[in-house]
Amino acid sequence: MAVAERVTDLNVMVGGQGGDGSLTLVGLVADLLGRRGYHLYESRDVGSRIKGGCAAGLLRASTVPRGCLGDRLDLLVAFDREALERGAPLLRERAWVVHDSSDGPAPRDALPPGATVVEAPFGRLAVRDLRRDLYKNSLAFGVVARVLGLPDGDAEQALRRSLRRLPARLVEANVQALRRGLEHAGEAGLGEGDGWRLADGEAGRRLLLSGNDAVALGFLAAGGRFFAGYPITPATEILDRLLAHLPAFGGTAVQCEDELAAVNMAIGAALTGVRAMTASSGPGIALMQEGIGQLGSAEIGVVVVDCQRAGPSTGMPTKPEQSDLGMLVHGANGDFPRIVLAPADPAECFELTALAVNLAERLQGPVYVALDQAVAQDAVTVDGIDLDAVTVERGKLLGEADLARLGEYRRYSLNGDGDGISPWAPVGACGGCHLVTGNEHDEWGRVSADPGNRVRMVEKRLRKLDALLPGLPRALRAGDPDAEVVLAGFGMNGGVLLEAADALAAAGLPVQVLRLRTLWPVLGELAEAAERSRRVYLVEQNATGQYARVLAGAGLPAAGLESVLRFDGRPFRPAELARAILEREEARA
Amino acid sequence: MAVAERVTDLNVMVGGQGGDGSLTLVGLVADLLGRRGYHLYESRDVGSRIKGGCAAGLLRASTVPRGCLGDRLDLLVAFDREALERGAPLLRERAWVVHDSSDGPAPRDALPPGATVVEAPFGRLAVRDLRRDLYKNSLAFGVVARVLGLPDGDAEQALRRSLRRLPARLVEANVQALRRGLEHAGEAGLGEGDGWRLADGEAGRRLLLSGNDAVALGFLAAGGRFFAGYPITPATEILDRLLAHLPAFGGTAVQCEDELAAVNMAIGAALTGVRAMTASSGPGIALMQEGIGQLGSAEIGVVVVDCQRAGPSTGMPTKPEQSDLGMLVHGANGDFPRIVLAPADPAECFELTALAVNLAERLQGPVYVALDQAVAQDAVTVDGIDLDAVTVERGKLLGEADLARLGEYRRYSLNGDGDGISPWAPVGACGGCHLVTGNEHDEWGRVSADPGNRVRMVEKRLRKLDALLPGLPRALRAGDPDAEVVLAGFGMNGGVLLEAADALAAAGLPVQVLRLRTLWPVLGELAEAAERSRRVYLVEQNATGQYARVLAGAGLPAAGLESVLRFDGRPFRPAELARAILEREEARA
Amino acid sequence: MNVTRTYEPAAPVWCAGCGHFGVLNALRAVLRDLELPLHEVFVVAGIGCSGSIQNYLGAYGYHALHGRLLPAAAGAALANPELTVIGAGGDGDGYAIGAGHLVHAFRRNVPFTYLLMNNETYGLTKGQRSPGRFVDRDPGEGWVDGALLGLGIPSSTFVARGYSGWPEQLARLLRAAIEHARSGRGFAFLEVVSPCVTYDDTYSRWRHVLHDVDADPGWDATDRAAAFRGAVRLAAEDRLPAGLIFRAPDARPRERPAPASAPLEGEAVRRRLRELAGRYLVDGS
Amino acid sequence: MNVTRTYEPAAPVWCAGCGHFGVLNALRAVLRDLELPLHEVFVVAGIGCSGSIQNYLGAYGYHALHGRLLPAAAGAALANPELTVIGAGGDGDGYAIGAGHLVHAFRRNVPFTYLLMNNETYGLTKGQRSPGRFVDRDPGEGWVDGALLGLGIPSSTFVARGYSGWPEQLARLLRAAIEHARSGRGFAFLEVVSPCVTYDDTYSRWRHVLHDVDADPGWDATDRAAAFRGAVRLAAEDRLPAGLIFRAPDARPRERPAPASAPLEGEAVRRRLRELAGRYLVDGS
Ligand SMILES: Cc1ncc(C[n+]2csc(CCOP(=O)(O)OP(=O)(O)O)c2C)c(N)n1
Ligand SMILES: Cc1ncc(C[n+]2csc(CCOP(=O)(O)OP(=O)(O)O)c2C)c(N)n1
Ligand code: SF4
Ligand code: SF4
Ligand SMILES: [Mg+2]
Ligand SMILES: [Mg+2]
Repeated sequence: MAVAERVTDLNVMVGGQGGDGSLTLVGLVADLLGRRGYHLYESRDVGSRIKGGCAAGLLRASTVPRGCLGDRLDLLVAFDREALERGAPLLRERAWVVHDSSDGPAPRDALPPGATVVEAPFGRLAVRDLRRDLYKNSLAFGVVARVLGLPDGDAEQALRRSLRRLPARLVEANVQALRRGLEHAGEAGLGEGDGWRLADGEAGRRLLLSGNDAVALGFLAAGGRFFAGYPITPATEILDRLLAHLPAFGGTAVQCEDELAAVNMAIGAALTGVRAMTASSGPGIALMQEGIGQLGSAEIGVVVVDCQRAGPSTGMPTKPEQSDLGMLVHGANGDFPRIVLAPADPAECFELTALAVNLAERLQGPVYVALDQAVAQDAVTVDGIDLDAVTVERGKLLGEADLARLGEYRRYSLNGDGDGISPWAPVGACGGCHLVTGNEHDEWGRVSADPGNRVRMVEKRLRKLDALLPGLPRALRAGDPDAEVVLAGFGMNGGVLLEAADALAAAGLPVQVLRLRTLWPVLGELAEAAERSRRVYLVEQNATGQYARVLAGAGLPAAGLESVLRFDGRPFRPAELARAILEREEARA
Repeated sequence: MAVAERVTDLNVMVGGQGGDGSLTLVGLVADLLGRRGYHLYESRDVGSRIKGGCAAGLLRASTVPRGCLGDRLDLLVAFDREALERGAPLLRERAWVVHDSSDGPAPRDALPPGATVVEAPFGRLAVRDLRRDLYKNSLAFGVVARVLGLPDGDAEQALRRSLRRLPARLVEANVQALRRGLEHAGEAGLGEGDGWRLADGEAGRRLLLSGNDAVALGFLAAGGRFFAGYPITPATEILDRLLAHLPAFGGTAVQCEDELAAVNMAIGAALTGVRAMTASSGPGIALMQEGIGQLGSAEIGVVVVDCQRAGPSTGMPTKPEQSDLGMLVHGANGDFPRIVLAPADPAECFELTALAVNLAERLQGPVYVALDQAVAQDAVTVDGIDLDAVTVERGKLLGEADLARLGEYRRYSLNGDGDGISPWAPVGACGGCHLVTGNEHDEWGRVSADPGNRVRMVEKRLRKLDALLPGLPRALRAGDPDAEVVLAGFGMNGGVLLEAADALAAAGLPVQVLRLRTLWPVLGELAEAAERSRRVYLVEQNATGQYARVLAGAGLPAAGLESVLRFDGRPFRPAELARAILEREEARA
Repeated sequence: MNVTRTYEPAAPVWCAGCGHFGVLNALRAVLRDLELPLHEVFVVAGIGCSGSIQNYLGAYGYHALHGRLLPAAAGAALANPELTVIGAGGDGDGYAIGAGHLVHAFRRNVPFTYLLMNNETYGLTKGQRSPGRFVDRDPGEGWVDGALLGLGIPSSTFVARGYSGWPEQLARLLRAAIEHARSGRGFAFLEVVSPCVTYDDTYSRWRHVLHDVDADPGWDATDRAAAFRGAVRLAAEDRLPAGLIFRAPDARPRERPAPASAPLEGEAVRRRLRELAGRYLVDGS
Repeated sequence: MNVTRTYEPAAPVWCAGCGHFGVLNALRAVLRDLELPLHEVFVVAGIGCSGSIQNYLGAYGYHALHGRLLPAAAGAALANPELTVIGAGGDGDGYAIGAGHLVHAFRRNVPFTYLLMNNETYGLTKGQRSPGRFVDRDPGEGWVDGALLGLGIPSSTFVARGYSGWPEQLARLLRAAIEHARSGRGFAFLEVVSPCVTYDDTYSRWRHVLHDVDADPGWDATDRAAAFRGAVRLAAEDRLPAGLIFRAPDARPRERPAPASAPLEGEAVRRRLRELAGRYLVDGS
């Protein structure tokens, strides 16, 4: 066999048909490497169906944190021909390929000449010897453990951990399968301790969680106590988590009949002073537009999470995109203020969701947290979550004691601090009775179409954003601060930008990286960057450069800004992005 | 009494409490003047309630067509103090005021010194002598007819015409009230033939209709045969008219359970090859966003009329605004092509709706016709409607014979004429069986998430607009073509721009007028105008300059473009707009 | 009790004689009788002529989106079970655009009261027919009967119909509805026939259409199927039941969490958060 | 008959054993038996695992938005009454997000067939409970029974329930439903119990839950109230009726306009347009 190679950054793909367990196998590898201190980035490439269709699990494990998948695969486990074909172009020269040969051996010409291929009819063996197709994962895991160069015992422990909730009979059958797999590896010349030599990881107590997991945690940490949602890919996990966890915090989560009910239930709860949130994806957010306008008009603070997927309409439910931005920034009838935040990883999902809960009550209006399918569903290790950094800020909420001190209370008072933000009493507070309406209204909340009042109320509402500007999350910067080229983006492209910047620097093009975290209001960071640099590349996952349009609409001069767009449902790999930038720069040189 | 004055441009306001008949009285005056060949512009200033609240009818009657209300009132009929207060500031020096003195005489100091006031306790007289408050309108009409200088017989005829569907008893009671009114006028010194000397109007067989009436007609004329809607101010009349008239054309109109049903029923009908439309206002259009994305994704042609009202949310239902533009242009998730047309008067509502029906089938996607409350509900005389100008263009519709000639049929064929527009077969056509879906799909309409196919399909859809560009309605130009200042706008501001331009020219500031009719895609007319002029004032009825933002987003350089915004729920009067422009120009001088 | 000055309840904007006055009077009377502090009462209204009733009471009022008063009211009732939440809206609001939420309000049985003010028309948009029209209905259009619909949802617990022309019964039903909800038994649905004198003046007809089931000893309001049969039989004679149509005998008060009084921060919250975060530990169990 | 090559019906993407196969088989069989030309059949599907059934037939198929198949199908049926329109979707689609449209489909009684494939769960989004869950339902959540709901809408005309495990009855019911709709009598609702073997495998239970009313001589499917009572009684024993639950004896075929064959232009159209425009003439009548 090949001489043990030392690895520090591993990219693994396990592919097969949906429902046949590829994702489980990836989970086992993640568990093993996570415990060795590796930083993990786990992703899925699946279709919108439950069984069948090509489905792949992707894992990157590295000794330094990486916020995205890498460029090349080190190990491909292919349970069928389609998986092999999908993975092959990504293989690095000296990759390993573990192939299920039940339907014949892998055609070598599609694979890099330096690749090592281990063939085994996993599917056939599983059905023949173990009477169930699913055992092929445990079989294959045996081979994979040997490729990774891990002790057999570790592999068995990992398998037992992952199956701990199953009946003992099933666990033993799987362990038996694993052992068969190890044997098979041995027969193929891959003994225990052969395979790679894994570098040591970084010690640390890390969490492995998805953006959706983190959104749910952030909401709970910020005192969110009411959630209303409706299942939709890729936002469903937020509903699932909060249905499971809110009761322990004295809160309530409701699986509603639809998204209209969801946003309007959240409104009802928010009016009583309970911090409320809803979550969905493009189609559901489109349905919520009227309700979101109501948040703006009636001045009700609710957090709305949009886990964007490829559109338009039902689009490609399991694929990432950043193409709801026009709707988030400009959607719904009439003029009203709103905030759009864009986290790039689970740590930020936690942080920005918690912040959004505060901002919603401070703004008394809609605050979007805009994820994309990759940020929402990819699982990433984070170095713990900082509960201490979360504060509960309730803006101008009035308690009963505050109300008692007031001579009179007007819900939509104009003569506040000049910031347009009126103190608010939650429904139920003694002394705070008032009327809330999405019609134009006077200070008491009474419906009014008086032109003078109208102008004052519109201006009051729009002014509210100004007061919140200082607290909005600023862009993060990296790369070479003096570089003439800026690489900007947000969300799923966050990690890619950083790694592409390294690649570009290595290729002789130093770049500055600007990762935006507040998409609306426009904070001017890009305008500033554009002014100070030769060119800004704005990377977006959509077809029309929606965010570039938002920026131009907000007055960013188009000169010097160039869109780098992708909309095929796949994330950029760092090298791809770097290549695209280099090509453009060369074309201009 | 004052010496008979010759009038060619009359502005009348009749105000009282909602439901007390002010609008009827305006209708009588309109009828009389319309028959004398006057061009009419009728508007309402009412609240969103059925009875009570200040409600006024406004009429402009002029010997040349005017697309808006004038600057000053010539005649104010006030049934209560509030109406007097609202109308007084608009009165011209030598105006007439007919005042219901049931609650005391009009305070003269609020009125121009040159005004002539006729007082009569109409309300009290109506209740005392005629036992019904509503008769006060017929009473007042007697006085008004004398002010207009019209023969008493004409007034009586007009009254009888307007009441022709009522029982004879009621008609006679009203005629009696009119006669009492005439008597009263005589007692106040205003004899038959006194009052104004009306100039001759322009002969012509004109129609008096609202934008909504015209939308319904345009839809019918273009072969629209299915309409689905849900009542909402100010779009309801479109539903009402089509419920009444579609059956005679073999078509069907449905009053749906909600706007979601409306847009989706229209989709179902459109798929069968029936030309379909829906209509609503901001809140309903917000609800339809998901459906509109479906039109984009699945490539289904439906016309969507948005009669915009003041937002956000429920806002001010009876007040005009142009503040849904961000939603129309950027709303719904994902990227897809759409068209937004903006007619400015009933003639154009007819023409552009008919065009929209064609465009929807040619685009195979959503085509918005964006009215505003004023365009939708103000009734204006038009010089007939050109049925001959309406053609039925069905784009790439395939008949069964066409299908028979094809070897195979793929609904979303990519290898068409390169314009991205695939020939389409209506459901039911023999030989055209296919699948339609809002998920991403291949040429056959089968759901697909293949990255290569995805890119081709997105690009195909976006490309479709290019082919339609030549047929989109261009901006209309007026004023001084060489002027350095451009006054631009659309919709309800159409007529105002023209008249303000005259006023500006008279004040020494010649301007060019550019009235946009296609709002999306951006045709570049404004960019061109901006390039060739010193300054472009873009007049919009919203608070944030939504269309200016759309333009900037589409690359229009912000320099040289200045927004003139109004959002108090009232239309600009021409002189107000002229004044605003002059002030700005002076501030810069 | 705070004495802060709050908004002045407005004078109703309704046409003289509008049926909605009857609903308002009943609501005022019952709130007075129950001696509820106004700040604990939350009236969630729809959009329509009916949807201004919240302005006339002095309590907390929310003017929901058209058709969305039910989820808004449910959200408030779930968030703060201490509140007396009363939804009130029109038939367009509840039977047309809000029909889906009505189904689920019956199903979910969250305890609050819903007053559906049925004038058989869209008052505020000037008199279009509504799906709640019974008198002079167009057979080709069919109709929605909220009481039958409610009976058809197996988990419904309170279904009644009143008439704004019968104030005494109306107040009694409303009180029973509010008490049903306040006791935590569930969703109390009370349709009130409340004619629109301007667009569909049916006042003269209802006396003959409505059958007072409270006065009918043969009506068993504890039997869902019997109530349904009774209503179907009446409908065959162009009549409708008025009164307490059905109250589930097995409806029990149910404990619910009270998010409005849940702590937002503090040590206990911390502990739970840490425990939760711990489940994601890479080397955790 | 055109011989243009059109799309190849796909192989189902469902898990082996999925109840939806039973629905597909029944649909295929009935369409074959009725000898309907495929281009006159329009299958309007929802979003969900169920919502791929249109891909397997070779007819015209539309994948509607989630919850909106009913209005889309109604629009098509109203626009072209010659078509055989068959709606087919899941319980999430029909009982949750689409519940409002279901109420109005029953009410409006537009003639088309609706196959609600009830697997009591959200299959495609991975197994959340649906409001259509009967077996193992959470009493605190209540449930929606489409048949009871349909009976509760006075103008409904056809209410049935089949089971994908009883193919013979299912095909019979489906055929009756399609014929009810095709004859112009109205909206034919057929719920099919169609278990999800992956997320909520209830197959073993249904035999005991379902009561075959077609085989029950005591079941009068022409009597709305009796059918309701029968269903309520069964529910009390944790059972549900299967078979033809109710068919309105007085449902008559109704003439409807056919917009799809209305002329778009021509002299007659002109004349009508001119007449209509004439009504707006300033000096007209
Ligand atoms: C989404 C939306 N669609 C339509 C409307 C317009 N609208 C206002 S009130 C109303 C219906 C009023 O009828 P109903 O609910 O019966 O109340 P009523 O006025 O009869 O008391 C409608 C359709 C709206 N405000 N919002
Ligand atoms: C507006 C909207 N909300 C949510 C979704 C996500 N979604 C897709 S399928 C589905 C439900 C599937 O359940 P069901 O209708 O019962 O069909 P099944 O998969 O069980 O056959 C949901 C909620 C969506 N596509 N659109
Ligand atoms: S229009 Fe009808 S419902 Fe509205 S206030 Fe008047 S009478 Fe009442
Ligand atoms: S998940 Fe359930 S409903 Fe979906 S295909 Fe599989 S068995 Fe059928
Ligand atoms: Mg009503
Ligand atoms: Mg289901």
